[in-house]
Amino acid sequence: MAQISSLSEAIAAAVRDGDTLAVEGFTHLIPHAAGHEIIRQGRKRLTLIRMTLDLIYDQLIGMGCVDKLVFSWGGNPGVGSLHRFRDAIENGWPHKLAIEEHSHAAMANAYEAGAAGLPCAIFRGYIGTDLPKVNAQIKTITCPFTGEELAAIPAHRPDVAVIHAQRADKAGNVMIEGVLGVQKEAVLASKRSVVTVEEIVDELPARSLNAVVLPHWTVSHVVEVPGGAFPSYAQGYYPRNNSFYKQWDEVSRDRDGFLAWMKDNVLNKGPEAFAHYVRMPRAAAAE
Amino acid sequence: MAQISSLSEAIAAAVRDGDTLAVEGFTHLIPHAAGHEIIRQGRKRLTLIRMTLDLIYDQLIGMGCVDKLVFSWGGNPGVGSLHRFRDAIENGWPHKLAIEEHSHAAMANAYEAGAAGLPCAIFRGYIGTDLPKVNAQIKTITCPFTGEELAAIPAHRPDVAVIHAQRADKAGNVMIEGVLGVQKEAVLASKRSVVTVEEIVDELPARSLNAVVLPHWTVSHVVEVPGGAFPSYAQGYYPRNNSFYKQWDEVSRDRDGFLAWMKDNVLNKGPEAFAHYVRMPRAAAAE
Amino acid sequence: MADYKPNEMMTVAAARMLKNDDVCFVGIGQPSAACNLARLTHAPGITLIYESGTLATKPNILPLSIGDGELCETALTTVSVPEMFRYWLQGGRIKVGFLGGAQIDKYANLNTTVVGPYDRPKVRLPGGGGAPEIATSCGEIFIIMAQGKRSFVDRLDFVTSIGHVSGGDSRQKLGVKTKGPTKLITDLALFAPDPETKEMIAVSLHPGVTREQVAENTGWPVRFAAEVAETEPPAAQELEVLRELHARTNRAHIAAA
Amino acid sequence: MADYKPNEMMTVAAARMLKNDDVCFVGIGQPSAACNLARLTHAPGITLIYESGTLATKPNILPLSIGDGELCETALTTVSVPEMFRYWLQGGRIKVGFLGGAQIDKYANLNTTVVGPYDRPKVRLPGGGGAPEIATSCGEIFIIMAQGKRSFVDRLDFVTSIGHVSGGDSRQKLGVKTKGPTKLITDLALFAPDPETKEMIAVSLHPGVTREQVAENTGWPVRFAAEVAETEPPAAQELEVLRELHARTNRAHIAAA
Repeated sequence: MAQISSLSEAIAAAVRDGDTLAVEGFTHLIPHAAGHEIIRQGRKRLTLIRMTLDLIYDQLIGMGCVDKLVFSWGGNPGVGSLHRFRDAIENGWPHKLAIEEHSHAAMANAYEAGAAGLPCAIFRGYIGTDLPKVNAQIKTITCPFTGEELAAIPAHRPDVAVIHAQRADKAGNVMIEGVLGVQKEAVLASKRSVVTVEEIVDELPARSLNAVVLPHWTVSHVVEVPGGAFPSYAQGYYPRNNSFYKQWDEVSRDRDGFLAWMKDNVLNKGPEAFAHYVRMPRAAAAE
Repeated sequence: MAQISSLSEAIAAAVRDGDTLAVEGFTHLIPHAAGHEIIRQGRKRLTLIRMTLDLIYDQLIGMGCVDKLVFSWGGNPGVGSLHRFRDAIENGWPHKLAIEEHSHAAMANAYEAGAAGLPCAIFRGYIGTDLPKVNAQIKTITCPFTGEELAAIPAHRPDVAVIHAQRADKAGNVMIEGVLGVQKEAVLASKRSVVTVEEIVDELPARSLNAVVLPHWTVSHVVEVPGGAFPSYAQGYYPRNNSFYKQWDEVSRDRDGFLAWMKDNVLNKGPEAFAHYVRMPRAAAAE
Repeated sequence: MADYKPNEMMTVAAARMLKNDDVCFVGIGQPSAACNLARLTHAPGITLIYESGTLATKPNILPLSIGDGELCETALTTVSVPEMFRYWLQGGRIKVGFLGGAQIDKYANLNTTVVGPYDRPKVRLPGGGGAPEIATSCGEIFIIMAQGKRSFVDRLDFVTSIGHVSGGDSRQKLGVKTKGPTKLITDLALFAPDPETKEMIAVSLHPGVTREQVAENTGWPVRFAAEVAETEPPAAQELEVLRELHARTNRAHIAAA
Repeated sequence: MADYKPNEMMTVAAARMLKNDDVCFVGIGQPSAACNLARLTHAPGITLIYESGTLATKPNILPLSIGDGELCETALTTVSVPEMFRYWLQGGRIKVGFLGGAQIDKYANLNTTVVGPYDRPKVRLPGGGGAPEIATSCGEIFIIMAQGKRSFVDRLDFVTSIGHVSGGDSRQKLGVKTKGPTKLITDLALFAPDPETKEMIAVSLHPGVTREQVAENTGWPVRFAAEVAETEPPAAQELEVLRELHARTNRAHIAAA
């Protein structure tokens, strides 16, 4: 049953040192505010699962929260490298980072299988590539009807899913619209979940008969954090702040600059800052 | 690319003797008008796939169109037996009927795997039941990570899917709302498809960002047949005619009564009759 | 005490077993009546799911079929049937599943497939539908069936869905982690599994029902609990809500006909 | 003939290869510009799909990321990412997939994972993303990459996605039924696979480009077709539409910043 609480309470209750976390959002609805709270609470030794690492994982990695990544793409979309990710892999800063690398298809199937309560996913993938050579979790099974060999990977079953959505009602039913990504699957695959939302409303608005809704009894914690996806976006609330993504390239390029930015903008701030970010002139938000 | 045509043209082009057909609709949107057209065109030796047989398969079986059924439930929902189905199984009338019997979970997974282009589906099912003893298409695979034994079944890959939907636009994009069943999966799993709709509109109406839409390039034939789901229903157009379902129990109970009814109501009528059924006082529609 | 029919006693007894925070997979007929009665009385927060994909539905009248429009219109949302069976049922999201059948044995295994041999059936029944996986994926199973020697049988003609298999730990030995049938509600009595043998034993008789009646309507030598309770008869309010629900349903069906 | 940049020639050449009834899986950057240029010129009916799940999208400006709101707002509909990869990509619904990479070899295998050893990388690249399965599930693959000896290499450091593997029928021998890379569009030339060996050979040079330039910018001994064509330069209208698209995109990004 969903509990409605503050972000610090929700993260404190749901996320523990050493946990496996899926912090999801596919370009859209990336839960930056929740990620910052995990950093502020100083969580360590996390295993992070995420298709496209995006800035929030660059920040978690750079702040030393992460021991292992399970991922399929690690860049700053449309801009270039994630410097903290690269620094961790190439130079072991701030410490060595273990990786379990997949393709997007594998990750999507692994979430889907996790939501479906299966131990593994099968799909037609990885044919001829070098990824199975560097990831022991990529195996094969043979179709008992056709003899075709298919890729098999373990289902994702994170301890915690962290996502952002547009709105929840007071019972904790969460509604998502637009680019859906794998968030529904991530929540259903996880033991616990934290969902930040743009707003908590008395009742979900009139909606499609087939609206994407996570019922309250599938969600652990719901937190209202207006702007909580910034610099990612929330369809119907605010657009993606593309200039922030571009400026992150500079902010994150060297270690000291990164740490100074994190101190000013994360460690010394709280989730209420996000409402401010989405209202302010956008170029200034990345400063 | 979807062709917009008459029902008789669409069925003539898409459905051939000996084909494997999925005529789907889960209580909602069952394509009765299209089923009647298949009967009128005298198709033979069909293999029919369908989760819940419902009246339309009772009619196809009773009219001798069917050699084999792949199914998971064969009753008149909320009423009782399907008499033509039982007569075929128990007494071989009008001829012997081969069956491949599954559970709903298996059928849903087989459609899903077919839509996903896979040769088989795996799921946690059939544990301890007698169904694997009577259906050689139920096998097992072992999860390479946990050692768990899972049920495996072949994906459904029908020659033709036949479904009914609320509306299509003039390009042939088809939109479905409400109880969705397995129709989208059935179309995506099939080589060809016939979609009857309540209405063809200039443009699909304003809709949810995540509306269930089959793009025109996934559909072979689109046909406007108002009322074409009767006595099943079309959400937003007309309700399920429960009294027709109840009366079918009497209509179908004996062979002669059934044949007479089929002659009057199917063989001697056309798809235009369906628009009439949904407008007339409902009790009379079953006479 | 109000006057009532055995059928009403059965529905009321089933409804009482449901809790406000339960998530139920509801079948048509008795289970649907029992679940909605619970929702309209002591369990307003109960989550009802029908296999047509309607999540958290609150029908005002009882549906005739598993996918009536009423279920969809009053639901939180409606998902596709593959999603229903994959994410919701197999995903372990359903706490209570309701089942019934044409035949049940003393370990609450069920047959809804066939009477007689599978290849030459005496009576071809509808088949399994959702039952084989409901029986193993839901947290626990409640079974509602009217008693009689033709339905409560010593040996099933066909195992469509498992209960406690051959008793003891035979269910767990198949790798199934859910509880299986914890309640069997009939028109005569309430049964529960013996903690050791897992045989379904009569734990409560409905008012006025004798042990002899139960034995006569059971195809195996029925066992009774050390202390057999008497089922609380339907309260006036329970009967009133149930009858009004049925009346509303009938009026709606006549209006639609 | 209008003045244009090599980059514009590359985008225009790629756009021309797309047909009105194509269904394309579009990546960010060059592919997105090429596909939308095709849609805004000779192929208004083309179906563009981005891996964020947006089906048949018609963005007015080029997205910076694969899941910008613009893509969703102008799409026929948007599906979940698991559905995207299962029903649409693996389901064989996509005719043309676009890929690029940090390294390509003569059989059009691609590396987007790592430069140097995987465990001690010189440069850690973003990784495969959708590429490993795009490369095998789409009907055919178009590759867009600017040429240079560091990217057009004799041997990949890592095979992220396959092209024609080791040439000949080696791709089919892996059980892959799709065509693989049928076009390679660079800033200097157009390449296509030799029908027998499947090596990518230069079939057309862009106006003003010499064979020597192509050879100097290719890390393997490059082969030329028996008859090498000269690529048709960008038409005024193609350039105008492309530049207006970029200008509109820049204005929108500045307005949003």
